[in-house]
Amino acid sequence: MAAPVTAMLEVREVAVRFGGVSALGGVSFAVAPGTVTSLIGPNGAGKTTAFNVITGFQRPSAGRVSHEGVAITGWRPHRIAERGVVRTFQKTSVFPGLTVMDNVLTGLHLRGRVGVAAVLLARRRVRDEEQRLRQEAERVIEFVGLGRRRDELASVLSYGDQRLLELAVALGAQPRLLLLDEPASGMTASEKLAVAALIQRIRQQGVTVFLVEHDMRLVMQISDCVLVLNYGRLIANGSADEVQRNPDVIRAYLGAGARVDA
Amino acid sequence: MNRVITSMALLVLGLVTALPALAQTGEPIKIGVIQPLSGPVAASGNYVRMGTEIARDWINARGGVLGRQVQLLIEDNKSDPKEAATAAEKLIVRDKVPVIMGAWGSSMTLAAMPKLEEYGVPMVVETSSAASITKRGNPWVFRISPPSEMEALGLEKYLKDFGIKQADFLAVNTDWGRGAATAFGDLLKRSGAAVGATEFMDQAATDMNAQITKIKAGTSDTLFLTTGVEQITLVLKQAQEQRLARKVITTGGSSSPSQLIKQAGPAAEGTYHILFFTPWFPEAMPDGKLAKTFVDEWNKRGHPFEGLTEGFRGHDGIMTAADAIKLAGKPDPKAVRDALWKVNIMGVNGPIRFEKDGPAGKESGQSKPSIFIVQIRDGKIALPTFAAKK
Amino acid sequence: MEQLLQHLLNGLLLGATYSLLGIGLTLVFGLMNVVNFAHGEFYTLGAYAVFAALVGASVSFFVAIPLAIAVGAALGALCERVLLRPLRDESIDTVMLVMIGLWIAMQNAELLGWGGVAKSVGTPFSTQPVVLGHVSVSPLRIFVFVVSAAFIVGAHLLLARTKLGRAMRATFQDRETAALMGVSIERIHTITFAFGAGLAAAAGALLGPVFLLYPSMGDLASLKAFSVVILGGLGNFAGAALGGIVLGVAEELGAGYVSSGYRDAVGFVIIVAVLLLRPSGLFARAERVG
Amino acid sequence: MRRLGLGALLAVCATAPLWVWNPYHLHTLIMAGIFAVLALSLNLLLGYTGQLSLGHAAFFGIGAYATGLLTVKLEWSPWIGLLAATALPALAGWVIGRLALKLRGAYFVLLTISFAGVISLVSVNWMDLTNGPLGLPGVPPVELAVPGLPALSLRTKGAYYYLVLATVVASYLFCLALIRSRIGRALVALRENETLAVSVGIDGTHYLVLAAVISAGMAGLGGGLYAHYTRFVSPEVFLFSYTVTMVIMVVAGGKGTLTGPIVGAVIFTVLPEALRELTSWQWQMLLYGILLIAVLFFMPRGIVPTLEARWRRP
Repeated sequence: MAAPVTAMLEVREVAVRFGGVSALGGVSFAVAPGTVTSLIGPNGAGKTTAFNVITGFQRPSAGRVSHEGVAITGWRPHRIAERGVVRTFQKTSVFPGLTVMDNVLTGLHLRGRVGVAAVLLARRRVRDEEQRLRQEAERVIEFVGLGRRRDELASVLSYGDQRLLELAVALGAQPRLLLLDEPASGMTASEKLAVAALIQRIRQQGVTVFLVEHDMRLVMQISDCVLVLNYGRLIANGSADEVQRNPDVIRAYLGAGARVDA
Repeated sequence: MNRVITSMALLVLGLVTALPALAQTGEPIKIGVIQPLSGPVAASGNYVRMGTEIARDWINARGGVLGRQVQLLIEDNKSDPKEAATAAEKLIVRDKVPVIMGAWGSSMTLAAMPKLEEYGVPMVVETSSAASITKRGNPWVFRISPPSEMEALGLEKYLKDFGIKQADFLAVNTDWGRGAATAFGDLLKRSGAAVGATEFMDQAATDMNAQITKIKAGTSDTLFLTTGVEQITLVLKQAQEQRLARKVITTGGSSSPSQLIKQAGPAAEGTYHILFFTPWFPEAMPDGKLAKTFVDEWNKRGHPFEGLTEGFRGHDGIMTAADAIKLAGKPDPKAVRDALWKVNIMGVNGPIRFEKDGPAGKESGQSKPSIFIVQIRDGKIALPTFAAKK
Repeated sequence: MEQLLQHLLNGLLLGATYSLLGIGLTLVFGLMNVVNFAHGEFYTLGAYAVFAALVGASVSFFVAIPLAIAVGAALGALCERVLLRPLRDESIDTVMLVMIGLWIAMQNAELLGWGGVAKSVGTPFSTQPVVLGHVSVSPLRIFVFVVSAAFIVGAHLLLARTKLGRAMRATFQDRETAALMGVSIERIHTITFAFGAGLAAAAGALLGPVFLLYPSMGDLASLKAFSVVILGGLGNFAGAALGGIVLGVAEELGAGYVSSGYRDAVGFVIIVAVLLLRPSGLFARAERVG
Repeated sequence: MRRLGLGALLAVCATAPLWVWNPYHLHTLIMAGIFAVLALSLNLLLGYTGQLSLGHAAFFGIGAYATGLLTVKLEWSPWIGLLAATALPALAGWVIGRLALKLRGAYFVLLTISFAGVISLVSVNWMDLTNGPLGLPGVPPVELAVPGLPALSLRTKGAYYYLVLATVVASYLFCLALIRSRIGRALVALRENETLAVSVGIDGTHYLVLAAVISAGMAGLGGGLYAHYTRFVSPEVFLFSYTVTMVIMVVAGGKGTLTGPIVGAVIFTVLPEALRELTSWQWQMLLYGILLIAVLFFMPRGIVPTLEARWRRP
């Protein structure tokens, strides 16, 4: 399938091999701007590896990745983040020793400009920028609904709140493409609903969302497009309905001992 | 936790109450002493300290100086120059000593010297051998030990007897070792002998096999060895293992041949040692009677015999300082400095008299010590056959 | 050629003792994540224990060595119980500083106990060198080499062949899993530290008679042990054993053919090079860094 | 209240030479100040990026030698010397930072130890440059030349105390501003969770190298101040014990805080001197070792954070 000319993200023939083991075997797909796209597949299908390649944490053995037409293959992660491609992690990943506020301020790193020279000499500029960043952080915290936890240490937050904080940190980096690695895993049903709503609101702000998720109900509810990986290969690509009816997908999940319980 | 604090407090209290016991009746005259009492060269520093204590007791037994008892304030420089400077400052400022004796190693002495100039307090330097100590224009420094050049000159008259054609050097990688290698090397070149390999070893090194193997590959007939007695022991043992056939001459005067015989055994056989004191035959010293009494006193106190070749310096240094105070008539640093120029006494080593050294107008004092050579023969210390003749 | 052979022999003899020093340190680091700055002090302890046994109890030299090892291991176990166990959950640098404190305290306790004057230990071996062709070596050093090698092989067998060794290796690989499988982590830690301290004491007991005994002798031993451990890879037993030999030979050749003043620099330069080119150590198999 | 306390503290520090009549005690304070700069510098790496440098004495020593060589051999102004004492170690810090990019934890520790070892041996053996073990005597005192006024020599202890105090205050304020800016947050983020930090656009390499450069530069400045104070530089400035002292000050004082290292520096400079007065030399170091262990046992997070927590609790 030909990718749209204005693809937010285009992955072409990407392969990753660890020693003799192939984790991704020449995968191609595209993510259209303004959509919510999900990447699903049984455990070990290569979903997280795909995320790692896109965000620069894993160098692909072959293939290319481009973001809005610019090749970003092999770039270091922080440069990819600078382009507005920001991710979260499968295992909860926050700055445990910092408060919620400082976590988000750290996420806002790219929105600041001051360097060592400014810290030494242009104290006023530093103060103004700091004020601006705090306001923005405040907004992000309210957006994810952690307003009341603002001054608490990340390490003492509940699991659900930590996952929200993770989202807030990522949103701080002003993504245009946000990659979420299992954002709802381990959450209660009501928490999952909140996350689904949050993802919708993020999309409404013009951010393209690309997520890996195991909860099929959530995936089917929010996705415009679903990609299915199995054994490092893309086996299906289409709308939620199309994918659910795809016999290959059903076989992959049944074969892997799971059910498509949409 | 509470118990820890209580015991700490008790400890502190005990020490504080013990302090006044040190203070003596009357107004004792204080002399500061800076020595390495801990760290790698602690053994030597402690021997020097023992020597200073003998001098103090003798002076006090004779009624002290200017009718007052002499009190030594002994500070540890931990074999570290920074500590030497700190100790000098403490002695001068807190204890108000009119004169200091120290600080064993050249780098320690050099580090303490700016403090002498800053506060105007003289120091008798008892061991350090770096030439620069008296060449830097510090008029508060009075040295009774020989710089390496002077030591080399002392060897000159025996050069023919040794019959050196080519010599190697193995020295500790410090100011002292490097200075000695240069000084003796220059002497040899001046007198027509060649210099082969010059090797260095780290102060803490214990395995010198590499250096010995390298020296063995050359064709020299003599090895000059400059380092502390511990490393000399190791070098001699390891040289024996490798069958290094060389005439060995140790320089610097702190080789303590008695300890070598004890610890290196047959490996020390035949080696020559340049010394500033020969406690085996005190009668051969310039003032035989004094030397004999000193050796007897040392033994009486149960100090190790091998420490004598270091310990005498402590005695001579304190005697010099005390004599200067006596000549000055008061324990005032400037008066003592001026009086040091007039000192003319007999130490264990020999006559102590200062001559001017260094840039004009800011000269330091340098005494010209006597230099002796001994040989280890048949497990005993002997005068070399050629020296005995002379 | 003759010179080269002698250098290589010197390096080999020296290197075996470096290996012995290194494996104790690398085990403690690998299993317990403790950077043991007091390692050299157990070396000193071993040396003085031999001296005390020979002079004080006038036992035979061959009895004194196992005695010294026992003393080192016992004190090591005590240190682990008193100092390290309560700090299990503290950061690695807090623990490291405690070990620095122990290092300072032990060294100065030794200074207080034995005085600063170097002591030498007599041995039943002849001081006449054994001459093999163009090279020569003292019988004592041959004895030290053989015993060191035996200790290294013994330690290897203990790790590889015994139940205790399996438990230790399991702990090294994954502490949590090992604990789940019924390994008592606390016991393994105590044994490991005692084992490391015992090996250091063994090195001290063997090398004390070769060199001299003085309170700060452990500093140099620590330095060499650290070099060996880095060279072989942190926590890598075989690496440490080989690393010791490599360091010994490299130092010897460096001092012999480059400059004796830079002798100790050889070790540092190798470390820097290894860290930059192969941070997992010279002898590690290529591993995927996850 | 906090402001008042700070003001009082500054007033006490600023007037110290007036009421500390004993120059020996003033000397102890100057050394505490120099070590405060060193501890602040080490803390920047250890406390904020979480990387432990055990080669900090190398930066300290390079700083001391930089100004020592320039002022003694080329007779340049000590001010230029102090500038070089900051710049040259900073350059060395950059090199180490670049080299150590991928090294973390114990490997970083070992790299820094080895670096310091090599530098130390070079200082002993490169006779032509450094004078080897003889050291560089005659480092000139710092002179304060205000145009139109006669040059004021900072040779006296009181004057030098103010130079050191000013450096400590400046270093503290610089660290404070740095830590509270986005740069400081980036450093902490790298310590707390490097992967996450990188994923939100923090250039790990850049900030770790930056921290190494600043830290090394500050340590070098401390070395420069030390050289002009003792007026003598020798290879002993590279001694491992200096590094150990710095680490003790930072960790015992409280790493990752700004007052901790300063408190640690004062305590662990004054403590050995106090022990010197209280006990015989044999017991000093033994007690020092035991006290260090005790502090770490009862206050593993450091003196300042522990006391702060205790202050807040009742």
